[in-house]
Amino acid sequence: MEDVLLLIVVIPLIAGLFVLAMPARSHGVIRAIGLIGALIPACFALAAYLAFDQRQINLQFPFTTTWMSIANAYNSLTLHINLGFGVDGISMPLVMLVGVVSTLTMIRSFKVTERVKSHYFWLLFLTMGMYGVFAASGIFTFFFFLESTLVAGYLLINIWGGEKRHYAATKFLIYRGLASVVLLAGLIGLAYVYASTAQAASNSVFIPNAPNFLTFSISQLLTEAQLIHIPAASQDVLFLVFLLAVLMEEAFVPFHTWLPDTHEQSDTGTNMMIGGALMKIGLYVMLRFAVSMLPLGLAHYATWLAVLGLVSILYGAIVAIASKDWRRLIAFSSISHMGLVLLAIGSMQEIGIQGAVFMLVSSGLLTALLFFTVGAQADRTGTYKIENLGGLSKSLPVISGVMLVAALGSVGLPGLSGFISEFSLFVGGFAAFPTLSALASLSMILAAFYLLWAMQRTTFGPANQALPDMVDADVIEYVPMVILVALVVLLGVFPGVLGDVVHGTAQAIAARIGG
Amino acid sequence: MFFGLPITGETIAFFLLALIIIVSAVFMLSLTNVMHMAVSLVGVFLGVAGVFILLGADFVGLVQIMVYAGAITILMVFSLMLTHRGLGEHAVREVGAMRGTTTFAGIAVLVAIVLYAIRNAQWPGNTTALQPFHQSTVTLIANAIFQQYTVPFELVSAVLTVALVGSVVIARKEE
Amino acid sequence: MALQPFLALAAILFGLGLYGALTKRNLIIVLISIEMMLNAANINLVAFAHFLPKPNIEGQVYALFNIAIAAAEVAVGLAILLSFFRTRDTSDVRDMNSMKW
Amino acid sequence: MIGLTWLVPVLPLVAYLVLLFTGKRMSEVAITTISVLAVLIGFVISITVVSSVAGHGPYAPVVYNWLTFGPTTITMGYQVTNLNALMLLVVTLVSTLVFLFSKSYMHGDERFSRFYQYLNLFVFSMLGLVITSNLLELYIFWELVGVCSYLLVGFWYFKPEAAVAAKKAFIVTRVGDVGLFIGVILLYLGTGSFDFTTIFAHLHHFSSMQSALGAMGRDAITHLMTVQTWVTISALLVFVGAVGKSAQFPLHVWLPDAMEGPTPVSALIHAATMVAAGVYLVARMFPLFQASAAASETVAIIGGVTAIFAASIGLTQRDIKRVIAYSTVSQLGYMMLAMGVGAYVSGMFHLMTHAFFKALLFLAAGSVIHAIDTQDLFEMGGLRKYMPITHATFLAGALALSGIPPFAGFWSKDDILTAAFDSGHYVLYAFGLIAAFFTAVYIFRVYFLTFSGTYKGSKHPHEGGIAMTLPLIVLGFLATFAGFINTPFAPLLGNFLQPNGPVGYDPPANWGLMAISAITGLLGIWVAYSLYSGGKRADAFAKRMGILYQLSFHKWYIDELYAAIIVLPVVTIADGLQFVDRYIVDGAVRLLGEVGYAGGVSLKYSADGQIQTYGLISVFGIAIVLIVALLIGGVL
Repeated sequence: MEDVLLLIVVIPLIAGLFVLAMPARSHGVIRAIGLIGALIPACFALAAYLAFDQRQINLQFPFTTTWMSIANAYNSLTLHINLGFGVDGISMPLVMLVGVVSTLTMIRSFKVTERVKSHYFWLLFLTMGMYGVFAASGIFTFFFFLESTLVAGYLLINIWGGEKRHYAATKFLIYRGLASVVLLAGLIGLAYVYASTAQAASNSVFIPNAPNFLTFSISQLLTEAQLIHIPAASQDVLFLVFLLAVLMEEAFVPFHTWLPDTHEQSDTGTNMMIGGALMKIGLYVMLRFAVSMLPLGLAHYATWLAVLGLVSILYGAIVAIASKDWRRLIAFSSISHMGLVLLAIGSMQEIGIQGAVFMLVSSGLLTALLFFTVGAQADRTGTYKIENLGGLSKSLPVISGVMLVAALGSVGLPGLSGFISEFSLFVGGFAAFPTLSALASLSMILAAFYLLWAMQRTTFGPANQALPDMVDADVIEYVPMVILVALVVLLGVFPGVLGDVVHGTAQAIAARIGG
Repeated sequence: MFFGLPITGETIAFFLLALIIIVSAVFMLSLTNVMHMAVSLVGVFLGVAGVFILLGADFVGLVQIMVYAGAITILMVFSLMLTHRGLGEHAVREVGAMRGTTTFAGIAVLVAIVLYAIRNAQWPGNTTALQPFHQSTVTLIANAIFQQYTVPFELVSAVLTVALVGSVVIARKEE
Repeated sequence: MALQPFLALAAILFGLGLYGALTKRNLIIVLISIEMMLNAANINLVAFAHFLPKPNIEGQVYALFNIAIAAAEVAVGLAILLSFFRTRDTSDVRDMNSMKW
Repeated sequence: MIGLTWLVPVLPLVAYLVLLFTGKRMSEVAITTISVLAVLIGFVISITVVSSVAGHGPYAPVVYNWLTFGPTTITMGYQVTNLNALMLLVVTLVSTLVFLFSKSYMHGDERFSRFYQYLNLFVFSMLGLVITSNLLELYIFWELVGVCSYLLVGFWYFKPEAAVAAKKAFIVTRVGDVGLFIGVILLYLGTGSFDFTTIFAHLHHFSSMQSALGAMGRDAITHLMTVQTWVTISALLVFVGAVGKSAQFPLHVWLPDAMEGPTPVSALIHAATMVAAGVYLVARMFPLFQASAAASETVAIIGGVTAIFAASIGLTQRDIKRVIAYSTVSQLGYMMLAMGVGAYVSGMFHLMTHAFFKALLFLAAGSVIHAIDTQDLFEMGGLRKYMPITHATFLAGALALSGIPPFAGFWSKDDILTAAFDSGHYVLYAFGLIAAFFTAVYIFRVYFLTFSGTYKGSKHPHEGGIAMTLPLIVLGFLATFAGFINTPFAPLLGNFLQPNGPVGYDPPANWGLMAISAITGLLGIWVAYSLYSGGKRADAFAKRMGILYQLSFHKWYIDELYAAIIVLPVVTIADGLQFVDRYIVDGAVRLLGEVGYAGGVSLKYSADGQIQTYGLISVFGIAIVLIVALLIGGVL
């Protein structure tokens, strides 16, 4: 069990190399390898999830090997750069989410017929990157995998996307690349500020890892950052840097315009990956670094966080109403949902942190499901434009039904995973910012409006005569739909399966930020 | 005292060499006749070889004479002659005065700053010995090349071979 | 003797070489000027090897490597020149601009 | 049998799952049998539950841990109290009858099994709602019944009106749901619990809430609030939820449109059960409203206004189902009025009798629609001859609705009016009385237009089968006699609902008021008879009423008003913001990109391909760097 995370990260890469070794014509073999290469790590992730010790708050399943050491990196301290993995209650669910989404994406991408070999290679590469990001226990490892997702995402959009894919891919690359640069500054700044403060404080405070102050180890930073009292001024600056990175990474208003373009131009499989897992990285960074390690910075900017969150919530919801393309609508909807997470983080409540993880997982599943069903109908109708659709319930009852489930889940219907997430986030929000949260709750009405309106125009009403004859979901398409719906319902009915894992870590974070 | 240096044989030798090098270089740049240029080029290379020997690097100095003053100069002269037609035509097409002056000014500033820096910097103490190494430099170089720098040495030989073959391929007349 | 005169000499030689490389229109002259710059660098290497508190032979070794690489460079450069001259009937550097933009 | 209570909601859920997976291959009879059995068994269990509760009083909740939620743990489970048991009984009874009725009503529909799936899911949610053990669970089921309503209203999705109505129903109730949602959160934050008992215990001594509120928030508003305002705001927000679900003014607009759904759905969901959930919610949270006079007063006013407002619209509608729908809104207003003035028992009593007679009216209307395939009142007439059972039961329902003694509606409605009068709400009493008059007029307008006179249609009408008539007969019986369980002579229901002493305000019988309301009802019937029995005089009367008739016929233009002041601005703002997003926010981004691109393009001409130029520029660059280094000092 010790190396499980290493295996989870490495297997997709190995599978990707196998894919490269296959002849380009043998699509069947390549698809099978792709599926297996995503399925095995997903099973390992499930095993790890089940074996996860809920009472422990440290990083679990640790694996570390030193890659290189830089002597005299700073103040005559040695910096060890590690390849390290480990998960806690925040990252474990996200690793599991990547497992689910990547496996189902492989199944969905059976439909890709163009340059199958490189498509599967990059999908597997992206899978590896996302596993690595969420499983990393070191800043270097984290950043390395973050950048690898950037490369894979860029190529997946740029090669298999829609008409304006080059534009969208470049935008994706520039925004996320910029976010990475800012993030890197924040991460290195964090390590150095920690090192100097710890060195100065080591005379008066007992530091378990002394004199190994200069470190990229996330677990050491997590446990010791609060011991040494990083000065408030440094925390403020660092937090601001992280906040800027997260705003771009997670497409918060006003840095959001790349997300609708990206989703609009991407292939369905890529959209599932990006919307389902990749778009959770930004807020994960927020929780992992900014919130956990810079409590004073968080306290200082909490109101800003809430306001920025509110802006994204309402802006995303309102623009979604006017969206004419399903994929843009989903993109704005997810901007709105992520704004809610930001608001809840700003509340500095344990329940808000827990809700944040819930929302990341839930919106990952629901976004993937929405993109899958929207893509499935577009495979048949040939369009994503809402106005060109209509009456799909008649010809595609199953796909329409699942689409409705996904839409209702996004609206926050109890019994599906969206509800408990929204509820937790709002409890957190109201505890700290009643006025802002009350305004944010307008988004619940707006969400019902834009999603159900779009559903009405898509699946209800008389069938659009311009649409071709269609057959409903085939066997292969049932698999992702059934699994995702089952998981969404499972989380909605028994949120404990997720809540028990998150609870301990959320409590620990809340204790750090004094919530 | 000469530029703050004691007037010894060494110093005199240095200044003579320096004079040869600089004057040759200036000639090299200002003359237009091919043969004159070649002669001044040899002057520069030989002067530099002299400086090497003055610094106790006798082996390097000899290599300098062989490679530069010998091989490279001959190569250059041959090329100049081979392309004489082009040279004759275009020799008049020099850069404009404006461009020349600007370039000169820029380089002058650069060199001046470097000289200023050289003058002001703290350098390690003087070595008076003509030959600071207690062994023959050839032995030392051999040790260094064949023990410590074996791989670079081999790489350099590979580069030379590649350059040789490459030159032939490039310069060969197309069929 | 001290280090500075050698460094100064090298700097001046470097400057002259640079001037030639930037103003001369004949490719051969430009190559020659570059050789002069390389010579200036070699002077520095050997001078430092001589005058360091602990004299070190490695400066000379580097100089030797330099000379070898310079020889290779001249060979390839002249080959390119000949090829260029044959096709374009000129050895003017200003005509070698087909890779701009 | 009390231990089997959990089976009551679970059985329909099981039926739902069975139908979901195998329904397509089943015959209609099998589907109906499974569904009816599921609720019928529930009904039997409910009877035993009611009898044991009557002897024992409320039981403790049965719960299991659901989710660790901050410092607390959310539990899920069920609780049997007297109120819950009563609701259980009513819901299972009406469901059983509607399930039976639907068999022939939906006969031949290609999505027959889907219909029963949704119905089963709805009944599960509704039963879960009424026996819930805490406030969050209540909210969960509250939303679930909403979505079932959405699915069932939009059941005939290919009709554009049905699609629009379904969306409207969901979104308008969603407005109310968000209110309830916030109310639940505020109550949780104030008391640290979702449990009814814990919350109510805190309401008894405000000081315990003071500390919880003090610990909260960096928001200025929390500091300005006293505990009393906090409680009032929470209560009002909870009431907003009830307003949405029970279609009270101003969120009533969805219910009449929801009549686009199949008629059994209207009978079950939009008359008897789900819309009454709002009243049930207020009853369940009764101590909260008792703790805030302002909130109670609001409930009463909204209820009274809705009662008269909806009744006034019902007077002129042409669609038989819409008339009954407005009647439902109006009657729900009565119940809210009762809750608002504190007449807990009266409200619940009316909820129960209303469930019976309104389900009856809808089913009878459904029977009519099924027979002649139209909903327009002016295309009906003379059906008394063709459909005697429907006629008789409809008449019973109409009499009950009009409050004519001794029918069920008389006793419950009169209770409410008495309570309003006795508690000093004279204006609201007047509203109620006028609404009662309107009620008698519009329901007998329907009656006369449908059953008297001569038949105008072409299709030959006939009575439905036993599956249709049996529910009508049972409900007709209940509409006639159910009132006797809580007469002033024998307040059985009152005693049942108040095992631990009186709850709220229970007025003594007032014979004078009783007589007035009975006379009002009779007067209404007479007006309806004189106007609509012959058919001619109605048009002249409508003309004479002029603008009032137009206002009523166009539902006071509320829909148009909402379209103009809410929907239009939202959509316009959305379009505007979309434009801003695309051309200003994204435009700025693209402009930045274009500037960079243009800069690159213009700078590329400086790269003339001359290596010597590059070298010269580099020389200057290096010179500048060196000069700067020299000026800064210390570097060289």
